[in-house]
Amino acid sequence: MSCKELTMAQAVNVALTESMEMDESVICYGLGVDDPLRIFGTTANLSENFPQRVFDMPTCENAMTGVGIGAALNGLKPVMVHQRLDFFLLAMDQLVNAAAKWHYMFNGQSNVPIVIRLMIGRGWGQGPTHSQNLHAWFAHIPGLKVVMPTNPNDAYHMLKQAIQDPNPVIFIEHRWLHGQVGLIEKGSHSSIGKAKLLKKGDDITIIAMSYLTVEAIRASEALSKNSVNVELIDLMTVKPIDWETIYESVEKTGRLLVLDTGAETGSVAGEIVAKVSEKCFAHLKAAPSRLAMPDIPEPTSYGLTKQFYFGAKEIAEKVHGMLLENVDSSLYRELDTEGHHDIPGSHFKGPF
Amino acid sequence: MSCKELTMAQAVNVALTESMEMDESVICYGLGVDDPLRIFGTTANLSENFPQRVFDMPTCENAMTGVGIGAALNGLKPVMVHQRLDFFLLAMDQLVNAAAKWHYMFNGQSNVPIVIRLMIGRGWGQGPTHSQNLHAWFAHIPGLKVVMPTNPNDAYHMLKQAIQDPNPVIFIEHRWLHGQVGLIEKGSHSSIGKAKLLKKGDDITIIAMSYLTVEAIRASEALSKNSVNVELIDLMTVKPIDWETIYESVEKTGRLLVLDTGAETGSVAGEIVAKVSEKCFAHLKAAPSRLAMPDIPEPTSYGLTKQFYFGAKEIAEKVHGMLLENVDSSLYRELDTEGHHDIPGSHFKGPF
Amino acid sequence: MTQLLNNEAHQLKVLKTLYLIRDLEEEIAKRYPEGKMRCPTHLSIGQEGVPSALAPLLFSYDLAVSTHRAHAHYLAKGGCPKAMIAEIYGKATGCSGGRGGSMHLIDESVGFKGSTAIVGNTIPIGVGLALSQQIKSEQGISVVFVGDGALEEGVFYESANFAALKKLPVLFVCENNLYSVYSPLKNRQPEGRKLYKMVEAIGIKSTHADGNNVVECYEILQEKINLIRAGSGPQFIEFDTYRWREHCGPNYDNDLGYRTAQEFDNWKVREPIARYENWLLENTLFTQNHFSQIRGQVTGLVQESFEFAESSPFPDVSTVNDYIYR
Amino acid sequence: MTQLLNNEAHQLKVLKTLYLIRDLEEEIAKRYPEGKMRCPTHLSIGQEGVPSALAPLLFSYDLAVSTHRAHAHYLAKGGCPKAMIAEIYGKATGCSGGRGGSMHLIDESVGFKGSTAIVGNTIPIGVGLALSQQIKSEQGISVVFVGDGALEEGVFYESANFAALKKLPVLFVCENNLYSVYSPLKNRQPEGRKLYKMVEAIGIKSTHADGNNVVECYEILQEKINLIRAGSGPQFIEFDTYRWREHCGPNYDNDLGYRTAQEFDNWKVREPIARYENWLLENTLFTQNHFSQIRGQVTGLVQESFEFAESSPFPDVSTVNDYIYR
Ligand SMILES: Cc1ncc(C[n+]2csc(CCOP(=O)(O)OP(=O)(O)O)c2C)c(N)n1
Ligand SMILES: Cc1ncc(C[n+]2csc(CCOP(=O)(O)OP(=O)(O)O)c2C)c(N)n1
Ligand SMILES: [Mg+2]
Ligand SMILES: [Mg+2]
Repeated sequence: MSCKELTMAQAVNVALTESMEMDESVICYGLGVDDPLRIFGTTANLSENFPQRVFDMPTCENAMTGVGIGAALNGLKPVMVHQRLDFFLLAMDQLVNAAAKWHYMFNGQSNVPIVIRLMIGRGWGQGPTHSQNLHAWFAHIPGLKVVMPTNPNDAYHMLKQAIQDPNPVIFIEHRWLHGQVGLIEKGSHSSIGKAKLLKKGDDITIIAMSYLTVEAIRASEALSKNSVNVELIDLMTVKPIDWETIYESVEKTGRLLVLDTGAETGSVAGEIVAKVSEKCFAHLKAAPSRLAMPDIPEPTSYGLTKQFYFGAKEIAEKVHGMLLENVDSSLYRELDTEGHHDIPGSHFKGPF
Repeated sequence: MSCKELTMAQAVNVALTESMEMDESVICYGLGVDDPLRIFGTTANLSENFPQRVFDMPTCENAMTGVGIGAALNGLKPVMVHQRLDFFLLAMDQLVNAAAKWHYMFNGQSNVPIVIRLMIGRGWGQGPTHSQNLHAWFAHIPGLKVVMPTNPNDAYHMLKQAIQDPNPVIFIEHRWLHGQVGLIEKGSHSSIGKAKLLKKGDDITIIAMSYLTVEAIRASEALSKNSVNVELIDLMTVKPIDWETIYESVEKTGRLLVLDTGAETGSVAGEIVAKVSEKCFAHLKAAPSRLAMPDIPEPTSYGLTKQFYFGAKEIAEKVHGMLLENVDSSLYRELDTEGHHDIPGSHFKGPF
Repeated sequence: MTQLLNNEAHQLKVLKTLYLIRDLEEEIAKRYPEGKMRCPTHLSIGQEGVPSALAPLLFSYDLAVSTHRAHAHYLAKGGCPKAMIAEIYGKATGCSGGRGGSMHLIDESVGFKGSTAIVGNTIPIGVGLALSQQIKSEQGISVVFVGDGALEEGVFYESANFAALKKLPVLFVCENNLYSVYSPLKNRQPEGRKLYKMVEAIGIKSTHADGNNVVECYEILQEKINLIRAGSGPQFIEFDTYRWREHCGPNYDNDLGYRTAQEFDNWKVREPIARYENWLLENTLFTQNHFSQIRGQVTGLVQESFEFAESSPFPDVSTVNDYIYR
Repeated sequence: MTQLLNNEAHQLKVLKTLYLIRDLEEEIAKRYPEGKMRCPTHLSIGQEGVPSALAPLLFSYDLAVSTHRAHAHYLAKGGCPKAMIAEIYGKATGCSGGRGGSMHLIDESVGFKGSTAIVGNTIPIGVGLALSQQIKSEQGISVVFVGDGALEEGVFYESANFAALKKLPVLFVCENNLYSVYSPLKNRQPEGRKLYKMVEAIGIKSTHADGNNVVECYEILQEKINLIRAGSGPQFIEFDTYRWREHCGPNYDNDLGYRTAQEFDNWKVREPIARYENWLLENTLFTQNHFSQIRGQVTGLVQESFEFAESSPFPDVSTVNDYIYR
């Protein structure tokens, strides 16, 4: 099975299956884990293969988070899943007041190895209460780790690591990535907390996360045709952040653009811009910048979301503007995706 | 009663009383609003004067937030209070998925004029689950306003404004400020969303909030003896932020230090550093900086918190270092508070 | 003997509501694959009985909140069908201006105060509406629509406790359709537990009825609503009912195997509309002729609603910033 | 007739636990004004009955979680008194290394898995412990200590539902002391509702006992624990009891007027320790001599605990970064 092409949803499924095979302390639960759709396919076959350790739950996110914490305290490794991050807002007490602090406040005597899988997304009428990208919240809490992989291979490896990690890990999957196909490379992989240099370049550092990495790759390719050499970093872990990799890159390029799937104010992108400005000020050749979602609840209407999201084109234009000033509006027209703006473009195989 | 000296707790009480007198749609509830201690005195006499509109509640923070939202939707103006911010984590679904979005997602047809008073603090063994300063969370959510007043007069006016504000307002009171005394000036007051220039200066802009403003004032005074002229801004509202006032100051001073009572990563201070770096880059003479709480759950022990908090001395030393390089360790010794580190110093009348 | 027998206006209102919910939703189901209604949509086909029985019993000063599956509740409360369909199409003329979609409906003019998409989210909000009615001495009551799944959320328990404590004028209408998405009750709740008995023990007067028997629904709703209006505090009614189509979307999904064809068929024969028509016929209150005439009117309204939605403009992109704050 | 009559070891264990809780806490109350125990501290004086009756019935492989008012539970489960007092002093030798304080106690060596300060926070965690015991086929049970106030949190309801659904080996020990801080039950819960009856309706076998009658507590706890060990699922017991001192801190606070002197006195005469001593005397199981001897031992332990705490060092400031992650 090494070097097989899988979708990210399949990669998550393989990671879960292998983790449960290898380690009988792993349990997996959440609304719909054993239903016909199996959480976008990510929990396929689990309830058949591990009937004692995979279960559906009542609709009570707060208690079930605490149940996972308790199970973790007595030696299990729970993987809980929510089909939308938004539902998990009911469980902030358990996450923040218990899971995140347990190891610290009890002086290292016990720990909470729980993984919470959260789906984020955008578009197709998800609207204000089904499309929130609140990773910045989790990143603000001492004691949590927060992971946002971009491709099937990273998702596979990072989920396996997350499950074996002795700390609570928030594992965030963008639904526009579930259908993305890629090779799974068995063997070693960089660990949680390491960012990945995807493309070397001298002109500007772009830091992306999750689905925006896909858009940033397209933007970088288009930019290179206009002789702009982007250094592209996939953040992968938003807590703790891999500052070394970021500083090193910005010290070389002197320019920074950070992309974020969440609302701009108080975003992880803001944290990166702040920290880089504090630590690499002398190396900055120009003002650092970010592209994030506007500070607006996501509206449902196809009409209202038309210019709501940004993608490769906006990224390329932004970078072009940061380096070369005037951007001809036709320059990056090729990056416009065909068809509907509220689903992943044709370059990209994704479900809604 | 104009120009009377009051503690901040009294000022809050007067604001509540006047609001309830003036506007019979105002209601006030929360655990302990009518108990013998009256929320550090802030709800004194309310249940006697307005028995129908002031009530205790069961211990169920999530539902009671929703109850307030519903009451607000039908014309009341609820003021809910929690003796610790930490308890309010149980109600994030109601706050974020309902209150913050209601006006937007229903196209402006209805709105949620609710005020949530949250106590924050530090020290005296409050420990990991009774001392969290999570204003950065609220500031990240579109649709919320977040207010953190520093002195009795501002608390008085801003609470009255918050109650009349048609939007959900998070009103954050630092317990080390409740005992602070000051004059209440009736009449007009700057509105929510405006920062306040407390002290003019040319060398550096310090932006502080809540209790840290008190420390920053002391630091600024000490710094001026060493010919460092601080321009000090009390942020007062952390969402929406008064960017104009900040930009104007930084464009003049070219230097920035932001203070935050919350954990550094993902802090409001980070947002300010980021935005200033983006927008005022050309004016910055040196790297912007912030002083915030470490990314650590607050430990309970008197021993462990000894160097945990920063105050006037650390602020002064930081600023001195940013401007004049070497700091002689004796220079700001006067700013060391006498007595215990885990209670407000002797310069300052505050309860725990 | 039911009061409905003597109330022709109510008989008609119930019938019209049944037809309207059914036909409007069937039309949604038919057109949904066209890809113009681009938002998650939960249909109430098969569950028309309870909201229709309720329709004539509420005044516009009564308030209501609902869930992700709100179409029927919105319509029963008197919400505008055109504005609802336009909302599902994401149009500027939608009841939420396109911002909310199918799961976020509102019609302030008739007291439908909003539906939201987080399970349990509107439960305390409805209780808060009732609190405001009590504090302001208003005459109305508040209705909270909930599903059997939503009852598992702690916020229901907290809200019920508060409503009972304060004796608030609130009616909980629980449509127990046996499923939460694909999860049967046995995956989620202790065996043999009766929801309404549990709620009774929390402190709210509770009862139970066949949600597909419209006349029984009407009777029990009327009795309980009268009690609430008389000031005797909150009431909870659990109605057994069944959703015919998939949890979210326009299709049938019995092929997925999470429920049996037999279960489905048993419920389908107990379908609320035909049963109610039969009752009207048996009691010689209406004739087949009446039925076709009324249904014809409803068909017209349905067509009009879709035409309205299709021909309405999308909201202007530039308005996306509006209404973050008031 | 109670089993306790024939179990001398258990009689002794109960008595020692009663003395230990009472005397250790009285010493805390005495010394608290010195200002060296710098953290919010909730005493159980007056409420020693239930935890003491439970003490001999649990094994160290049984697990337990508790609340802000956890001293008695920690001690009854076998937690180290020295480490507890050192914790309240914020010392490095404290059971949580000074990081947690009075409200965050732990003793992993005896299965006391932790107490936390957010009301209701540990309830689902205790249920999760029981889930892990079931999944791992471990022999122990889990005990969840809760107050009457904590029962108002939705998370209790959710946790109870799940425990009942999965038939988990969990015992809910509810100490109903009539107050949540200064709020009497009537401010918070519908009149006339019995907590244990409500919990029964949620789906958990429930019962009720006089928490100040140690022998009755023992009897009922033993019976229910045996049932849980035999695999019959969760149990809930509501115990009536009363806190003598203020909610948080060392003082008496009846002067504040939130409860009457008469109520207080009525409870004080029903005090658990003297009543238990009387029972032992009446049944000629122990003599006054025994009592003084045992109490003497306890007094020694109490003094030792405070000496240990006072003489222990604070944790090193440089360790403040430790244990954020493992
Ligand atoms: C807090 C939360 N958890 C999960 C979901 C996903 N979800 C949407 S509808 C639904 C089913 C709810 O069941 P029920 O209350 O019985 O309503 P029904 O769909 O049967 O009408 C679920 C679990 C959600 N929207 N919100
Ligand atoms: C979520 C939350 N809300 C409020 C508080 C404040 N608080 C601390 S203890 C307590 C009383 C709880 O009452 P009960 O459960 O009966 O326990 P008791 O103090 O009587 O032992 C309250 C309300 C808290 N710690 N957490
Ligand atoms: Mg259902
Ligand atoms: Mg109590």
